[in-house]
Amino acid sequence: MTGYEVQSYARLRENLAQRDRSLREKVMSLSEAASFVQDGMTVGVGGSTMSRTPMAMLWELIRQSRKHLTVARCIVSTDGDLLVGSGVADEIVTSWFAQGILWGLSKVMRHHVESGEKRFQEWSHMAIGMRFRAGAMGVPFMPIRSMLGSDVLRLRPEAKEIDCPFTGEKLLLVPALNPDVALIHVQRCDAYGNAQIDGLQFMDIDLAMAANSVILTTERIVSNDQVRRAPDQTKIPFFCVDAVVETPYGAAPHECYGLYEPMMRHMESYVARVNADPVRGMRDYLDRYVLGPKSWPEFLALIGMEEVLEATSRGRSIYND
Amino acid sequence: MTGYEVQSYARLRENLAQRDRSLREKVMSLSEAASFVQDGMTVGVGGSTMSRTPMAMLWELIRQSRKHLTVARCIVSTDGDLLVGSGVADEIVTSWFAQGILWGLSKVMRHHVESGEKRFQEWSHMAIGMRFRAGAMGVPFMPIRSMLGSDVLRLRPEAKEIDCPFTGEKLLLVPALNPDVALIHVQRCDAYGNAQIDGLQFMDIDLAMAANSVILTTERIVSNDQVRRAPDQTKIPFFCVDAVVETPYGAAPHECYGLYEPMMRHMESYVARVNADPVRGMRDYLDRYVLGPKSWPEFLALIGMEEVLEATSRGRSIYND
Amino acid sequence: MTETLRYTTSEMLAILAARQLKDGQVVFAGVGVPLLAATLAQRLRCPGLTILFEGGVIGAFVEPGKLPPSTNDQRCTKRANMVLGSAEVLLLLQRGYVDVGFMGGAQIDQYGNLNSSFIGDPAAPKTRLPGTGGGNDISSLTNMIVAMKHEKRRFVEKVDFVTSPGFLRGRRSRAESGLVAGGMFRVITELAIFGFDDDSRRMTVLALNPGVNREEVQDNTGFPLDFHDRVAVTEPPSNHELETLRLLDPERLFIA
Amino acid sequence: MTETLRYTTSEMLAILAARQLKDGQVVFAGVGVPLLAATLAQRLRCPGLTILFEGGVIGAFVEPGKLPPSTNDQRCTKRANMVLGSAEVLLLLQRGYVDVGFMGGAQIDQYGNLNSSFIGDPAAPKTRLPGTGGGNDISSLTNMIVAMKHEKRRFVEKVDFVTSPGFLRGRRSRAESGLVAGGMFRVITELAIFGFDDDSRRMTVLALNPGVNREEVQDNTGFPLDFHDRVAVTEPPSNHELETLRLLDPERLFIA
Repeated sequence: MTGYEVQSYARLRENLAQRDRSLREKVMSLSEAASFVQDGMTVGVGGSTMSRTPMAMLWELIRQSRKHLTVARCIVSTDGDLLVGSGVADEIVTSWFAQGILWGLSKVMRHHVESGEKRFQEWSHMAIGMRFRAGAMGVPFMPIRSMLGSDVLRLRPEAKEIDCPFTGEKLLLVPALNPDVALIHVQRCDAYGNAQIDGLQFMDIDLAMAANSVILTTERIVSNDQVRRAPDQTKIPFFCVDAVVETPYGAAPHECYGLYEPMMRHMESYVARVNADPVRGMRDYLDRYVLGPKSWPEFLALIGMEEVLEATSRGRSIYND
Repeated sequence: MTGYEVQSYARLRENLAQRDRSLREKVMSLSEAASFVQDGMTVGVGGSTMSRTPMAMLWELIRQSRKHLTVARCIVSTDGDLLVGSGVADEIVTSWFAQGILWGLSKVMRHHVESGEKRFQEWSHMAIGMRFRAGAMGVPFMPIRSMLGSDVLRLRPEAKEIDCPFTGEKLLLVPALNPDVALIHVQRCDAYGNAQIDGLQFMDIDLAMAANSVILTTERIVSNDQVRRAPDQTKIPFFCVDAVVETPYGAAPHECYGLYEPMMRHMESYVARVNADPVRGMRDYLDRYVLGPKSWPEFLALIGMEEVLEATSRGRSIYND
Repeated sequence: MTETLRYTTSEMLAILAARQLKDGQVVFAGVGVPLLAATLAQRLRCPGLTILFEGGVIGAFVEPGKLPPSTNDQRCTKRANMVLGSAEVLLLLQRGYVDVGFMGGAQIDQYGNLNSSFIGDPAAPKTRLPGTGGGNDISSLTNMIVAMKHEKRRFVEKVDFVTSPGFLRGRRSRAESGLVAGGMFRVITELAIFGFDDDSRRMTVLALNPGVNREEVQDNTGFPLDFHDRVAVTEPPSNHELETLRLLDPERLFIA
Repeated sequence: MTETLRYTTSEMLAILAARQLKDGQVVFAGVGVPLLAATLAQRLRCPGLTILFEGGVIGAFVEPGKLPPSTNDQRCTKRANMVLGSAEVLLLLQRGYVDVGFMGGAQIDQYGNLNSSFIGDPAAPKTRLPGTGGGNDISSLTNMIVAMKHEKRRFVEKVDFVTSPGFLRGRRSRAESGLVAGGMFRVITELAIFGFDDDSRRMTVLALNPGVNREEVQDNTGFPLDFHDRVAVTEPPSNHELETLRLLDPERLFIA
C-alpha cells in the first residue's frame, strides 16, 4: 500500500530517471494501456465525483480483473462502487465516497467497508490535494491548517502535527502521495500526450506530475501542430505521460466538460440495481455492462443512443450562450 | 522590512478580513492606484526580466517619490535600476539583477549595492517562487531541495534547514513572502479585476494571492460578460484585486506577451546612458523620461511612434503562424 | 394563514439562512439549501455577494430553474467569474478570502461539531457515512452556517465522530488545537436559530421560529440547551422572500 | 585548415557541448551557447530531445535565425509544446523530469562550484554580480554541463562564493549537504573537456581539444589539474556540424 509511505527522494528520482521522457508517440489501445496498472499498485484517479472520471480505463481494469489496488481520488462516486464491488480495489483513499449528491449513501461502499473487507481511508478534500501537490513538487510533505483537532486526523497517523519553526503556530504536515499510476481523462491531447483540459481541472495537473506513470484517455487526439499553436493551453506536458488512448465518451456514464453531462437514466438504473442488493445487483451490473460488451462502443450502445445524444446536447450547451 | 518576517496567520487573516472583497468596480487612475503603495512597504512586482513589467506603475511611484520600499521580483532588470537609482527602493529581493542578458552587469546596481547604500537580497529563482507560493497558500513556509550547501543559503538566515520528519532527508524551509502590495500588468481584465494573462505567467498568480493588496494595470478593460464566457481563462480572481488601471503599453519599454516586444532602441540608449554614469546618467534619464512627461502616453511619445509600432508588430507576430 | 404564506421546511431553512448573509461577503456554499439561500440573499439584499463551489468555481451565476445538482459538475461553472483547480479553491479558505462556509449537517453536538463519517464506533461502525469532502476544510478555516433538520438523533451531546470541527470541547479548545480562525457561527433549523456562547462555546438559542416554544426545541434536542438572555422570535418568511425563492427552484428540487 | 573548417571559440564550445547530449533527454538550457548546442544536437542526432526554458517553456522549437535573446521573453514560447509558470518549470527539476542542466559560467573551481554573485568578499565585494537566477536550482537538482571560456581567473581553486553548487568541498560533501541528485557532469572550454572524479570529485581532464597540450590547459588553470588515465583528443568540429550550427545563427549573435 504505497499510499501509506512517503517515497524517498532517491527512489522518486530513480523511478523518473527510468522513464522514457523523449518526444515520442504513445498511442495505444485500452487493453495495452491497462498493462501499466499491476496488482497491488496505488492508482490515482483524475476528475472528481461524476466529472471526467476515466471510466473506460476503470472498466478495462475490471475486465482484466486487476487485484489489490489502492485507489486515490479527491471525491469518489459510482467509480468507487465499481472498484470495490468488482474486487479490483482493496482500499479507497478519498475525502468523500457516496453515489453522488442525488442518491447519497452508497450501499455498495457500506456493504464492503462496514464488513471490514475493504478500506475507506478518509482525508479532508484539501489534504488529498496537498498530498498530490507535495508529490508533484518532489517534496515529502505539504503544510496545511485543516484537519487539526478533528477525528479525521485522529484516524490518520500518516500525518504529522508540528509547531511552525517560523511562527510557532500548530500546523499539519500531510505526506506526499506519489501514485504508481495516474488515470486521467481529458478532452484532447496530441499523440505525444500534451493534454488540454477544458473547464474544471480538479487536481489532475498535480496528480499527473506526482504519479510515477500516467495513462491518458482522451476524447480525441489532435495534431502536435495544433498544441504548439496555443502552448499556454497545454495543462499536462507530454513527458509525464506514458500512454495515450483515444476513447470517445471515455467518462460515460459520468460527464466530460463541454462535451456531455452525466447519463442520468443509466446512473439511476445502476443505483436502483446495486442498492437493492449490493452483491448480486453489482454482479448483474458488471456482467451486463462491463464484462458483457466486446468493446467500449458496445458499452455505450447499451447505455443507448438516445441517452448519449441527450447527455451530449446538455454537455455542449455550456457553450451555447 | 516586512520581506524579512513571516507574518503570523492571525495577522494575515485580519488583513484579509479588512479588505473589501465584494463584486465591485475598482477602475482608477495611475496616481490614485499609487496611493496603495506607502513608504516603507514591501512591494511584489509581477512579470519577469523584461516581460510584463508593470512599468507604468513603477514610473508613477517614482514620480510620486515613494521611499524605503523593499521590492521583491523573481528576476529584475532595468526596472530594478530605476527603483534603486531613483531612490524609491532600499532593497531588492530577487534571484537575478542585471540590465538584461544582452547587456549583462548593471552599473546602476553595482554603484548602489557595492557602496552598501542599497541592498540586493539574493534567493534562488525557485525559492522566490516558493516564498510567494507559501504566502498564496496561507502557510508560513514551503519545503524545497535547492540552495542547500551553497553560499546563497549561508547569506539567508531567514530560511531554515530541517531533517524531514517523514524521510529524514535534509530539506530547506523558505519563509512565506506576503507583500503589502503586488503590482501586476496583464493583457486584459474586467472592471472588477478578473484578469486574463496570455502566454508566460511567471509567478503572478501566486504573487496576487500572497499580497495583502493588488494593483492591476491592464492593456484593456473588457466586460465582465466576456470574462464569464470563458471562466477557465481567468487567472486572477476579482476579490484579490484592489485597483484596476487601464494602461495601454503599460509595460513599455519592456514587452507584453502577444502585444509588443521590448523597445530595444530605447533600452539600448537607456543602458548606454546609465552605464556611462550610473548617477548623472540615471538623473538625466529620470528627468527626461519619468519626471518630464505629463502622462504615460507622453512618455510613450518620447520612445517614439516608430519604435512603438515596430515593437507592436514583433509582439503580435507570435500569433502569425 | 393565507395560501401564499404556507411554506416547506426547506423553504423556511433557506429563507432564514439567507437572512444571515451580508452584502459583499464571499460564501463557500454546498448545493441544495445552502446554494439556494446564498442565491436568495444575492437576489434580495446582497448583489455584491460571491458564491464559491468546492469543484473549483468563483462567482457562479445561478440561473433560475438551472440549479446545479452537485458542486463538481459543469453546470456550476456556467457564467462564473473564474474556474480553477479544486485544491486552489479550498486554499482560498486557508488564505482567508472566504467569509462564510455554508452547508447542511447530518449530526451536530453542543459545541457545533459535525459528523458525516460514522454512526457508532468508527472501529466497527453501525453506518459508514460518505465522509468529510471539503467539510473539514471549510469548518476548520472559516465561519460556518449550518442549515439542518431538527431531530433529537441529529442534535446530540457528543457526536460519534468529529468530521468537521466546531468548537471541539468548548472554551478555547478549538484555538488550542491550531484552528485560530473561523468557527461555528449559526445553526438554522425549522425550530430555531442557534449561536454559540463566546466563552463556553455551547450551542445557544438566539431566536425561536414563529409558533415554536422553548420546550419544543429542548424536547427535540439531545442535550440541555442554553437560551440567550433575550430570545427573539423570528419573522416568518415574507411573501417576497417565498416568491423569489420559488422562482429560483421552480421544479422544487430542493425546496420541496 | 580549409576555409570551412575555421571556427570561433563559441562555435567550438557549442559543437563539443552538443556532442555531450543524448537523444530523448530533457535539457534545461540557458540562452546563447547552451541553447545553440541543445538545438544543434536536436538537428544532428537527437530528434527526441526536449528543451526547457526558465521563463516557463517546455519543448521550445527554435527556428533558424530566430534565436530568443533571453529565457523570459515571448520568443521562447514560439511553437512550444507547453507554456507554464516559472515556479512550475523549476519544480520539474526538483521532481526529477530533467536530465541535464546546461549553462555558461563566470567563475568555476576544482569541485565544479560556480560563482555568479560576488567577486571578492561578499561582505564588501569588489564586484556585485547579477546572482544565481535559476542557476542554483538547476545545479542543485540535476546533472550539469557548463560551457565557458578558459581563463586562469575563471578557473580558480576555490570560488569567492558558491552560487551554484558543484561538488562543494568534494568527496561526499554534496550529498551530505542534502543534494542527493545531480552534480557537475562536464565542463567544456576552448581548450579541453573536463569531468569530475567519482571519489575525489575534483575536476579531471577527459579530453584535449585539437592542437592543445596538457601544459597549455594547466597554465590557464588556477589549480593543479588531474588528468584521466587515458586523455583523449577531441575530434575537431566537422563540416556538417559547423554548417548546421551556422544555419541556426545566421546573424552570428551567439557564435561570433
